[in-house]
Amino acid sequence: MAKTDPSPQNRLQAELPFAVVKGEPMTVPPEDLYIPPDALEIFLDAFEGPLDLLLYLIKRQNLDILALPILRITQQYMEYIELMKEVRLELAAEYLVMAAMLAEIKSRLLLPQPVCEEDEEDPRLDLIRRLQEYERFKKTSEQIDELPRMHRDTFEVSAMQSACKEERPRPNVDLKDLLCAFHEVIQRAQMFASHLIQREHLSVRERMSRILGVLNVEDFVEFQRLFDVEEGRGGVVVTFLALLELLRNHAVELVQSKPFAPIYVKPAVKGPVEDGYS
Amino acid sequence: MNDVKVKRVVEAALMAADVALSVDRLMLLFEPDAEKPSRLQVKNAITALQEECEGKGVELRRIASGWRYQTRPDVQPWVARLWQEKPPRYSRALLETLSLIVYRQPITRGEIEEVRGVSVSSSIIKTLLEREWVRVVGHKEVPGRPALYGSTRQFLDYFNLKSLDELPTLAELKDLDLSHPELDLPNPQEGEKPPLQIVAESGELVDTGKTRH
Amino acid sequence: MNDVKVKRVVEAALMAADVALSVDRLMLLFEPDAEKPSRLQVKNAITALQEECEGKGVELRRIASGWRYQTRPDVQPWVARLWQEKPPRYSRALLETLSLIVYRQPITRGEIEEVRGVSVSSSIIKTLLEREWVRVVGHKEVPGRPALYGSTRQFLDYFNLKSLDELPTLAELKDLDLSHPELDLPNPQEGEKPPLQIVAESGELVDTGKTRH
Repeated sequence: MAKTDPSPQNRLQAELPFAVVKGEPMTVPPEDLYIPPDALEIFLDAFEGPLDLLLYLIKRQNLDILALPILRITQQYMEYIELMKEVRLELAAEYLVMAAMLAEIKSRLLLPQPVCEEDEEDPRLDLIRRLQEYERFKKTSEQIDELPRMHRDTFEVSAMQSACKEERPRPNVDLKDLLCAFHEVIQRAQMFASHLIQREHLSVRERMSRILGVLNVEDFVEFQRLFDVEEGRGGVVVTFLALLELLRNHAVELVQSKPFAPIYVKPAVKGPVEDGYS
Repeated sequence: MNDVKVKRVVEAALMAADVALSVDRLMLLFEPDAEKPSRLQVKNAITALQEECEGKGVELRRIASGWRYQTRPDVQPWVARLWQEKPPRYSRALLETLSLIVYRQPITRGEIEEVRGVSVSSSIIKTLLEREWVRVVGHKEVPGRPALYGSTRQFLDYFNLKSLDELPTLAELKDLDLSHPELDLPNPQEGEKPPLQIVAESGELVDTGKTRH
Repeated sequence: MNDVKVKRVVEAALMAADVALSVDRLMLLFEPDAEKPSRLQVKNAITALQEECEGKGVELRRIASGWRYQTRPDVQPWVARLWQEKPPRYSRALLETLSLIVYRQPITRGEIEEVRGVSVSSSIIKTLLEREWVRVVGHKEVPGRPALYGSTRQFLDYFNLKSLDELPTLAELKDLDLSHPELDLPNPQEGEKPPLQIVAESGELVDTGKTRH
């Protein structure tokens, strides 16, 4: 917010040496802005557009953006445009727009100034705003580039995991899914089914499994031991039905040495065994 | 290079590397430097770093190809949860096979195949046996003596059932499934929910019964 | 779970993970346990671990998405030698585009081009999107509904930042006061003096640099 008055000190500032080369103070910027055409390709890549080039030209003359000497900048700018047009026309288009703008500003500055219209904006103002705006982001992008960055300035730590028996999670099953699966497979089966309908007791089939399980371990079990009195009449009936079903399926055999002797249940005579995985 | 700096470099390198680093490899990190540390300095750094791991969640371990930081086995169960994937899902075929074993036990593989209309892969039976949800309860006395499968205690435990009676009957399943209303048998209680007691006490299911021999 | 164990688990997890872990994420590691540590315990563990890094080759840093162990910048030259390839360099065009998106988000490609004075190549936008440094946050309701770009957490993570507030402040604009004395320098070729009555309204252009939305 430096609203400076044109004071002698400020005038003086422009005369101060902007650099000291080998002990010699330099007050005049070197006139080395010309770049040979064959270097132009590299030169073009070095600039990010017309604003960047303008900034460069201004900096090279050690000028403040605010003190934009339109004529000098325009002349130099045009020299580059001429070179550019020959090499990369498509890129030059953006630069040409800028050249036109510079020329327009220049022409407006040359027009006589009507005294009354004090409000008219300086034609350079918009360009200066754009240059300043661009410069802010140019500077900021340089700062971002300098931020400590992964894989350039710092690396993430990655300790190995100690070898440890990995527990692979096993699938979870929802009971509903299981029931749905059953429902569907039965429905599918019904399409091929005969009309015979039979009622079966789930508990009988479970009991059949249980009896077979006991026989798997003991091989030879007294008939009575398979019944649990505590289950009551229902349980006894279920067990009996299960045994009958197993007999029918040739899964078990009943053995009785003589009348009224204890009855034994044993697995049916073993034939060749199928392991179930054939 | 002084010992402190050597130690800091060795530590950072071992921690950042994705592989174990040998002393030779660590020495190479200093190769272009004018003031290279000695091999002994690097080795000493490793020993010091190893001691610093005392009581920590990671340790500096020597394996065949060199040194590496790794998590200690006693914290590994927690660390492993970082990568825990969602458990996979069982196939439809497996669930159907399981449901048939549960509802139709004891049942042979051939009988399952007959209901499902397709063969049952060995891997499905194996998975169910490994999971201990089904077991071989006997063998059917028909040619080939095929194994008879039944459900297990573990199966009931997993699904939080006291007994198989708690499973709904097929008829009840039909009521639950609203997507196939046309298959419903005429039901006098249509529209009402069956009272809970009936579910528990009936424990029966209606099926086509075509699969028994 | 006692503090010592919590600290060891947190340490091992942070070291083993290849991404930053938030406190929430760390808490999840204990989720299935009967004796879960409190949030405070986990936070205290982090603070303690951070202190333990004092003087070491690695540090425990807070970045946008959580906590991360990483090597300290001063050992970088040696650690970088672990890898053959050099870190990628980004073009000025890319960095300028990135900084416009970061400081002026949400912003359209057209708006970026307006400030930069040149068109923004599609490959730059593509690279930024692929690196997940920027993302499309919406569309501007103007003809063509151009995409509006914004920065991401991954951008902050990559540049070691906790939040956008940690970014360098956008350089302030100089006051646009054209009655600057240097303009009065006699310029032999510049026939006339420009009218200098204009006093720009500084508030309009001077920006604190935090144009966040």
